[in-house]
Amino acid sequence: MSAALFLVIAVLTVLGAFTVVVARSPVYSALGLVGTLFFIAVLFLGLDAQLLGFLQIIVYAGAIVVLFLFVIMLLNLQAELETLSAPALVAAAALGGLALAGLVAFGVARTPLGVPVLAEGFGNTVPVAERLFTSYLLPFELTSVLLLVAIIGAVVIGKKRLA
Amino acid sequence: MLADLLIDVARVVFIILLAVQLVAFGGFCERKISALIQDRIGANRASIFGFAGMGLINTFVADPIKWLLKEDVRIVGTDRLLHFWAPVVSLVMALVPFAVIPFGNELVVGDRHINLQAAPLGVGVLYVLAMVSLGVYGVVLGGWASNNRWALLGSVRGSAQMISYEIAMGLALVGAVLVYGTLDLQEMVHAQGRLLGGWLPAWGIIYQPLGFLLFFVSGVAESKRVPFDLPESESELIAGYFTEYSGAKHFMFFMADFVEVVLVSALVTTLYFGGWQIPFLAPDGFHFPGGGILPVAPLLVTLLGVVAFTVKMLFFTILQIVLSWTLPRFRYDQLMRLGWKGLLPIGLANVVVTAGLILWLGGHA
Amino acid sequence: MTAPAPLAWYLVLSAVLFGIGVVGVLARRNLIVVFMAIELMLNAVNLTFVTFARAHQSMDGHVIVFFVMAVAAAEAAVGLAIILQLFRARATVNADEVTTLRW
Amino acid sequence: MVTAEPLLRWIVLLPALGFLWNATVGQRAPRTSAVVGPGAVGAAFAIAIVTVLRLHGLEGGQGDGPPMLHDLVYRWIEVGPFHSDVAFRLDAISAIMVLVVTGIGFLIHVYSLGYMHDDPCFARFFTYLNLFITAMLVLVLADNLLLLFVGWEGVGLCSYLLIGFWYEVEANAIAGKKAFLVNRVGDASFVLGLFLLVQHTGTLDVAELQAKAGTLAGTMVGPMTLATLVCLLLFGGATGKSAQIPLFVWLPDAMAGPTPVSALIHAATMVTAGAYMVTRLYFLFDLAPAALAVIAWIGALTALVAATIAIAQADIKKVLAYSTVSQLGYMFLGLGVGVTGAALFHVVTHAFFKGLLFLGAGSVIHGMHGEQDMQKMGGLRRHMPGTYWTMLVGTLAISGVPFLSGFYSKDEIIAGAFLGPHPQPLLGVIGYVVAVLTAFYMGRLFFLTFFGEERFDHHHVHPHESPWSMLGPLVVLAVLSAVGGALDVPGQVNHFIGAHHEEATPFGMLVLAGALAFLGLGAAWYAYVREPSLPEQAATAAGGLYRFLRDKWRVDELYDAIVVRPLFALAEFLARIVDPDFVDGAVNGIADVVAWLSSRWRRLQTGNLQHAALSFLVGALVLLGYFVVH
Repeated sequence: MSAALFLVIAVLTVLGAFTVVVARSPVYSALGLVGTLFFIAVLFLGLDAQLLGFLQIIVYAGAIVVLFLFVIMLLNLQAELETLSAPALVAAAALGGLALAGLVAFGVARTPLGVPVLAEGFGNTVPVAERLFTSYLLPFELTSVLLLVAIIGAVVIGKKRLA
Repeated sequence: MLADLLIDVARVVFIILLAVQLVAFGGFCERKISALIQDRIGANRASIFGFAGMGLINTFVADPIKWLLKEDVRIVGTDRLLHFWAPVVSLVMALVPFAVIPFGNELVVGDRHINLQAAPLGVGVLYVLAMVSLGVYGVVLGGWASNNRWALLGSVRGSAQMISYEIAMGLALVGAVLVYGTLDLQEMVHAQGRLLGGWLPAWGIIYQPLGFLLFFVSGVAESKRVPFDLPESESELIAGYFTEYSGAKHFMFFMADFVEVVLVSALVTTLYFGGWQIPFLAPDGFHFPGGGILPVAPLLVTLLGVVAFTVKMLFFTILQIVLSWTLPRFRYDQLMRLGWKGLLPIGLANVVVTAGLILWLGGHA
Repeated sequence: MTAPAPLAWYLVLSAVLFGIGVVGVLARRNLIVVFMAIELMLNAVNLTFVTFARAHQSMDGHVIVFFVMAVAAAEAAVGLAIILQLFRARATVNADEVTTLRW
Repeated sequence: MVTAEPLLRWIVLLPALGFLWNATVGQRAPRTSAVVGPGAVGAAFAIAIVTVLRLHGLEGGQGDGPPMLHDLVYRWIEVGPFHSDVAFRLDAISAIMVLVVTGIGFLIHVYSLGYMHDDPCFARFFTYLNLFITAMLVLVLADNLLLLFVGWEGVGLCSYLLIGFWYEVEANAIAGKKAFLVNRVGDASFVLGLFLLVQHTGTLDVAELQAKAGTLAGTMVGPMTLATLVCLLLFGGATGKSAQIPLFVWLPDAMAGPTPVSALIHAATMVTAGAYMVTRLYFLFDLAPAALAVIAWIGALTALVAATIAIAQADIKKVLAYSTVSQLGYMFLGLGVGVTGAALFHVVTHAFFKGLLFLGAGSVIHGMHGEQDMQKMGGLRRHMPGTYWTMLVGTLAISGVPFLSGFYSKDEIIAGAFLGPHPQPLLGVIGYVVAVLTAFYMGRLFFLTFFGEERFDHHHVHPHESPWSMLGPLVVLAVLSAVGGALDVPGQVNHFIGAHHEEATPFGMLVLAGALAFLGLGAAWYAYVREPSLPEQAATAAGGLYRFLRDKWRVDELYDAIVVRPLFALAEFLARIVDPDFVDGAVNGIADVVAWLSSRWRRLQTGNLQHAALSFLVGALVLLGYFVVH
């Protein structure tokens, strides 16, 4: 991905992320999140991660955020007058977030990372699947168990008013 | 350089136009077929210099003009921004998947090899799924932005329905992917060009009959038309998530649904009915099982493929229209039960059986 | 500007996204938005994984991202169910109105 | 020469599977236990025969050592240079033991079918029995001492379970606990021995130990060599499991309550574990003559003490129990004087005739509706002829009547005391004395039970012969007891150990032994059949001695005074003084401090999610800062 294109997408991504945090209406937050996720997917494509790029859209944008929207609508949440927590906390958060990002950026700046030439098919379905079903088979199977547990948990928790 | 660019543009324009024209033609068919079913004549009044074309003028000319020129009613309390963008998202997300649909074989003009597919993408199937899943946002936002409880209920229904049937659709696709061993739609079509036993075209329907049914049913559900039109069922929710829409925006929503119908037809054709393949037609002409050979010019072969693809797509579009005018609407619990307790387990079983068979037979089809 | 973007840029972007996510988690009252901010952080980390996978030419990073997605899906399902239940019980989704677990 | 033989694991696995079946399915369907329980052990016996035949078919090559079958199941523990496998070995010694354990075990299972027929906990009994056999087989077949110890402890656990099988009767539960605790003392000693071995040789593998044993003899620990110390500690374990002085007190109690069948399984199999272990490690004991002397002395004294006690007991099973202790003493005497083959030979023959006697006694008790007091029996030979004849064979065999099995094995041991590699003539004399005593108390048991007038209450007791499932094993064991002397056990064992071939027992000694057997039996016949009033008079005349013997040398009382009471006093002290004041004080003090601190710190816990998240952030920043700075 060319540097110019990257910068454009990066700006859009950050804009989306800001929307999540700043928007008064949770629906707009969710839309900001979708935007961010979509552009991160584009970045994935730029990093030769084709499979993950599309999975990102299918799983995150297509399912998870829809779930968020669904709940927002179910609860009929409207735009809020007071979106932020106590001012002290907000200040601490802003400071902390800034410090965190700054530290990481500082650390990254000192770590040289080359852009190596890649083997044919990097990031395609086949190599990811090969890793997934050999070295990571056990975690993969455990993930399915986790998802099953999560489904059951969500149904049980969400079903009726708890006693 | 310029030629390449022009070819790219031509490919994109062609497939979009193909889709849109099919939508219009589908609209015509819908009006005529519904009339046939309900024992009436159907659209036949609009005419240009006395030419009505059995109502073709109605659907191709009069309807769009009327729709686009109607007043765009603005309701107090709506979210202007989202109210506008929702139908756009719906329509765009219905149209963009066509980019990876192969509508013909490689076209050879001079020393140029032109792949008749707007965007040759290695992970085409995933791309389609991704775009279809983004289509939900149009429905969700449209209903929410309308500030109307019917609309909101419609979008809640719509989002739940679309997510539910995306899962069945994805599972059906997994079966097809297993059979072809690729995510590339053009490769899938190529794989269907063989003959089984010398006479039977190796179309996906042979390998994945159940997968085809699953995909077709969930595809129809995805397009939110009768009998799956709960998000917009007029007897319950006025018009569901586009209750508060009129004019061009309403037209976009309406069209998005119909584009989805065409999209399902295109995908079914590509995945299960050989895409642009014509039985026994090899690049150098027809090879009949009996041994007869009918040579055809290569250019003509490719063009025949495009025609075949269009005809197949049209067939499935009409099939869907007939379906929706034949079947009554589901109840909401029935809809959910069909999705989660019917299609999902069948889809899982289909994947397991397919994978097992492939493993047993030792390789892809 | 047609040269490819250095990989470090991606990392910086992910740090920024993560920072924004942190602020969202800490500063917003609405629990659903807090949740979204958490997703933001997860995605920021995913971006670093993919970047390092690119840098080290290893598929492992991709696989980890795959797992993160699965876990995030599970987490969203359960988390939203909890929020739903909270709303039923307290008619609120504000973080600072739910402080029963204190001294 | 080592040959791989994957069948070996099945000898152990089959009873283990039987155990699992009986413990689960059997609880619901006890009838299946009747098939699975004995069947599993029977099948193990069959496999044991097959493998032993294969072992027999192997030729021991020159310099390769004697033939041996080996089955490595999996590597169990690996810590640094130390490793231990789950692996089984079948050589001449373990072959004998495997056949005895599975064979006798199978007969006991069959016998139990009849004996336990009406018990409500039928399946549970077979569960324990199968587990017992499993553990015993692990012990016998183990190719390293750690695995052997697993079997060793497993056997201990099962003995606890079996002795306390009818735990509703408190005496049984107490007897079980006693057996368990007394064995713990021995086990502690055994474990210490193992620790020393690991510390100095770095291995517990029998084959590797054999190679490295020499180094132990050279190292001095205080007044003795390391080999002596290790051997004494290991032998300490053996005294527990094999009921030798000073830890023999549990075995007779184990007979007091529960079934003679479970009692028997101790007598015929478990108690031989100690003797087996010493044989297995004889290459080690050979390096420690001092330890061998101790073993010989303890064996002989145990034999003598137990025999004297047996004379004065009225309970038929207690007589047999002390007899067991006494015969085990013989075995250790044999080991101590260096005639290992003879000792193991005695293990085998003893398993035959003691099994026979116990089962016979069980049959008698069964027929007498649970009566165990010989004073209340008499004249039973008319009522239970099958039991009578088989018991007769057993009695003659254990007494050492010529040409029956006990005669050969016992005489080889006594002869070994005079002529063996480490001769102890004085102990040989004791051996002869014990032989007379043995014949006498066995004669007493036999005549009191089957001859004389019928002293039982005819209104309540109707003696009857036992069913065939009980008589069958009796007959088989009777035949084995009679002809078991023909087995060439010493030859096999000596060949394996590579020991000096023992001298043939001098003819004079044989005659003497035979005569002593008849002397003892004759005396018993005279005292209990011919002149039934004589024992009464003798008991009155030597009142103090009689009571001393009847009370089992008052060993239990002695232990009570020197071990149990001081321990109780210490516990009392700890419970009254140390625990409430010091321990509780410390615990409560810490708790108070924590509680006070918590009362301050809990202000931090606001219950607000985001405050908690903020503390995350602070932690993350600190960590990140650390990493970035470094």
